[in-house]
Amino acid sequence: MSGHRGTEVRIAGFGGQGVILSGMILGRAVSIFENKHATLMQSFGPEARGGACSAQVILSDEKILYPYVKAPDVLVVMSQPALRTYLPTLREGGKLIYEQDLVKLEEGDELPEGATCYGVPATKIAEGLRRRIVLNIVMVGFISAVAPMVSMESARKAVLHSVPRGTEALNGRAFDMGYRYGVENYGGES
Amino acid sequence: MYSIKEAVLSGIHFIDGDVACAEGAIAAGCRFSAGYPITPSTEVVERLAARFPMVGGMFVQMEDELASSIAIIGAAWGGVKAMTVSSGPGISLMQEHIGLAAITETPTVWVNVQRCGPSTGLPTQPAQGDMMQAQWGSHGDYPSLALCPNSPQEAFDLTVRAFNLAERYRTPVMVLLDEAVGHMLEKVVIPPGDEIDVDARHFTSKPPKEYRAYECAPGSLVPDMARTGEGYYFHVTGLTHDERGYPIMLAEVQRRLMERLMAKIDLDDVTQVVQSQVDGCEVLVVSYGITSRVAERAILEAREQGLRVGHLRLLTVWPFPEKLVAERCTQGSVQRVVVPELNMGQMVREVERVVAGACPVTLVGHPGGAVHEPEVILEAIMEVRQ
Amino acid sequence: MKFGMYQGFMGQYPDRRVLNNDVEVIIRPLIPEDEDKLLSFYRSLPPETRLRLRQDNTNRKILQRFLEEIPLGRMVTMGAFAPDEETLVGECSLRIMHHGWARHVGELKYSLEPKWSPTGLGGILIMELVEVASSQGLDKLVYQVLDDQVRLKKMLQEMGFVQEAILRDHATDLSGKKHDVYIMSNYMAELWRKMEDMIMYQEFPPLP
Amino acid sequence: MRGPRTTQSLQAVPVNSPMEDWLRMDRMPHIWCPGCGIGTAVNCFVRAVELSGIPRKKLAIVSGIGCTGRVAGYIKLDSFHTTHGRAIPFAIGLKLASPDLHVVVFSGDGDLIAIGGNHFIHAARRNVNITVICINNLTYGMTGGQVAPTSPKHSIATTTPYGNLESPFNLVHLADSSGASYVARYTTFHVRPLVHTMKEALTKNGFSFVEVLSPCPTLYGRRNRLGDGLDIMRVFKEKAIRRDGLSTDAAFVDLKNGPIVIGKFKDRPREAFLDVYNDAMTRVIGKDHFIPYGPVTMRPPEDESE
Repeated sequence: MSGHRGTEVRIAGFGGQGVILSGMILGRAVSIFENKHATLMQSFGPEARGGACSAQVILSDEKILYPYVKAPDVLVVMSQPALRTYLPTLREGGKLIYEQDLVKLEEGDELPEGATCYGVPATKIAEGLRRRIVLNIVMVGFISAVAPMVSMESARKAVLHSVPRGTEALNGRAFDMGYRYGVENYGGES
Repeated sequence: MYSIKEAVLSGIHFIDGDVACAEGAIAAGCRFSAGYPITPSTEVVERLAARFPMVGGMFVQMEDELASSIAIIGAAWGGVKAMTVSSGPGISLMQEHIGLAAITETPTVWVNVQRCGPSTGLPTQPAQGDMMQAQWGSHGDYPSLALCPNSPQEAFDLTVRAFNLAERYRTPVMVLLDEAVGHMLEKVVIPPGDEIDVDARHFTSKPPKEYRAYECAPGSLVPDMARTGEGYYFHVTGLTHDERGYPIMLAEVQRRLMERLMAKIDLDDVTQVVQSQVDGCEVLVVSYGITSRVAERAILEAREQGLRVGHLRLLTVWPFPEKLVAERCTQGSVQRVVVPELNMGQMVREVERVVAGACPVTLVGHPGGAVHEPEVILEAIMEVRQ
Repeated sequence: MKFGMYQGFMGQYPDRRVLNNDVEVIIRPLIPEDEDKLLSFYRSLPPETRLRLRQDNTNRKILQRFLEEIPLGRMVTMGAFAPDEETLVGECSLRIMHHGWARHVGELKYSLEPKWSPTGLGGILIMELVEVASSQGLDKLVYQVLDDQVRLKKMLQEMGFVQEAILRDHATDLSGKKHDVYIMSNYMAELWRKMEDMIMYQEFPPLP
Repeated sequence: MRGPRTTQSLQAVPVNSPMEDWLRMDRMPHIWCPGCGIGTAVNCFVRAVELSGIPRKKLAIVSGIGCTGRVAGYIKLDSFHTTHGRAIPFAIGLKLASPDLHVVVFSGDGDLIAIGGNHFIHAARRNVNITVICINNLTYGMTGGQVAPTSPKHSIATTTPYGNLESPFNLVHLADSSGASYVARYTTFHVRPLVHTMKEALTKNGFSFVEVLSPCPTLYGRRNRLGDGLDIMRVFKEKAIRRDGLSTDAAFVDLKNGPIVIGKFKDRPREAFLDVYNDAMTRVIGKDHFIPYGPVTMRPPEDESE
């Protein structure tokens, strides 16, 4: 059942890292600023307790029928347990994006065939801006550079649209720095 | 004076079904809600609590669902459009007052964001286990109206429609979301306020001396309401009552009342079914709510494999659109009807009843807690080839 | 850069920004050596803009005293230069008390050549200093707006400032006319708490 | 229903306009037994309404289920006969949707305090702007004399044939400690102070509560050797002591040995629900965004079509 699937993205990490907000920003970028389709399902219940948190985002040109992520095309992890849980689900040829100070790829972490991985020191970049809370926004900027699913402009607009009034400038900066890190280290893909 | 149109959150949004439902209520003119928090419906009342003070409305968190469900009936008689929201056990507690709203003919909207049951069940997971409860939950006979959205956009649209039907027929109307639709974020386009059709309440134009609370105009089965506080001195009771609204303990009065209540809803007006490639299909899928999206994926796949598959997606689930379903299911080409639902077989009974043996009906049931794998529905569709 | 207060963020500058009219400007913090550039900037301002200055910076003596605040660590001034990197077209300054009961508070003000005001440059400069202020650990920023600066007030509100007080007839402009002064405040810690709340709420929904 | 039907007790207190004006005469005779105190309480209520100066059409009455629950059906006002125990939350919805309306809940002790007890304490806690009149006859009358949460200890009921083992609620203490603005108790013997008290309660701003001790000779009096209606009225007369302002935890009711403490126990200014709401929202949300809550703003959706 390969058709009608769209791009599946799973973003996972600890609660409080802004995982869901990142997913909402991607969803907004696609559905509001590019007028295409996106769904976001968040994991509720016991699995959302104990610190684990995960967002399932599907982006598509057509209406999305099945809103759950089974084999992500893009897997974004911000914690070691998240890597352990979701790496086996990454699709062949998919992209693994990880926060390189929080997540270590170890021996035995087998990537599916054709998969590529992208590390970013998002926490350090956020700390450079003196607001650790913008970690997830740095990640969104980085994702936009290395796994572009929407235009950089739409993603940036969605960031500014999603954060509290008065924090736009610093969040915009956080996005830019994540994006720039992606372009400078991985050449970008746009 | 404050205008209803300014309250509408027009624009393009990326919000979940619960929030969309709350915005639909506001757009439809709802200005009072009472509720008691319960997962997965809580976001609806949280949204209303934040938004109502900005549009001249009020949300009150009552002490329980019993209080919430009757406070909205009181508010409706106070002249305001009102709704309550709950899930699972909370909806079970509200059943008595759905009956009260039905017999007193009080326009009210009841949002049920379904979760897994019975009892506490799986609070944070989807199910469609309250379908029969939506029809038969309160004791006695009464006309049931229930709408079933499959996306946040439809959660908005159908909530507006629920309020309109409630006013048109003076009856409780239920909006049956489920956890998946309630917690799914998706694009919702809210049109400008003046492009949304909103039914106003039908108040009587008669002077108090000529007004009888439950007397209908010729040709109508829905009586006009009187405004409280304007000298009509009307009486409203949950007891069987006559045209004056007075309790009368006679079988004859009960018969008159019930015949009118059961007949007052115009089936053609309330029925909404989305039909896709139904003419001449070999297999017909009948579905509703979140399951209809998953089923659609299976249907597309089956069509790619060369099967002619039709889809009836029920937006109105109660009253069951029996005429239309019967007509489509019994057209000669249909060899099998497939009914996927997130329960162990509820609406399939209605389908079986109206198909009446004309062709086999296959239930693709699911105990809830997740949605179907599309493959399972595909398999049931493809069985016709074997 | 030798000034302690500048150290944390100088690395980011000079920075280029594209304005609403597609013109690029260069922004960087100003230092006492920029005195001549500042002086000609203030002197180039039209009289109606100059009327609004809290002090007469077209006077070199006054300007020098103003600039002395920078090495003392009591002020950060952000300047915007035209693409020639020489002509100053706007500046915005952040004053910090460091001592006393308002040591967690900073005060902002900016001046701009009028022809640049529709370009969004004012907002860029203010936001730049809001960031500096947050990196310096300030909790609150204030901005004193005159009653007829309607657009400025609106812009500040969009950046998270709220009106906190009105001081009646509190300002006399250089022409002698009295103005009400609005104290606009930005509780920066609050703003970020909002973002934290937003994230926590999304990721730790209430238990069923 | 039980016993010969009569409107006799409805004439106990003279009313300015004829009682027929206030009753739905097409619904007479009523269902209450001879010697029952509910009719007297209704009569007092009508008199209190006349004295209160509240325009009649701006007064709505809500009842639950039970003997007293039928009151709404007999009084010619906008009247609502709701489900068992839920008169108070219905009244809250009605009041909040139509704040210019005076809303009175008139119901019995079983309805308001047993099945509806939770709503009672929460309404008092919120100090929501309604008046609650509780006819307390110490038993379930409509269903045939079962034990109530107000039945005295050791009293005999059909479901406690060996005597009630539980202690009853002291209703005025319950209302007081939950936060009601106004709390009083009288009996159906004390018609004049009862009229005055009901009148006062109707015009109070927050949650006002009047308990009316009332005889149920048919199902409570005879079974508990208190005699018929007249005998119970004699008990009310002889054992009652008036103690205005007494702390409600000392306001006992003991029909056998006395005393039956009556009076106005609480009359305190306390911000009522609706008054707090507009003030607080104006402050928190701000004048620019908050739309004051009230009858004018609540109606536009309907008014638009006119």
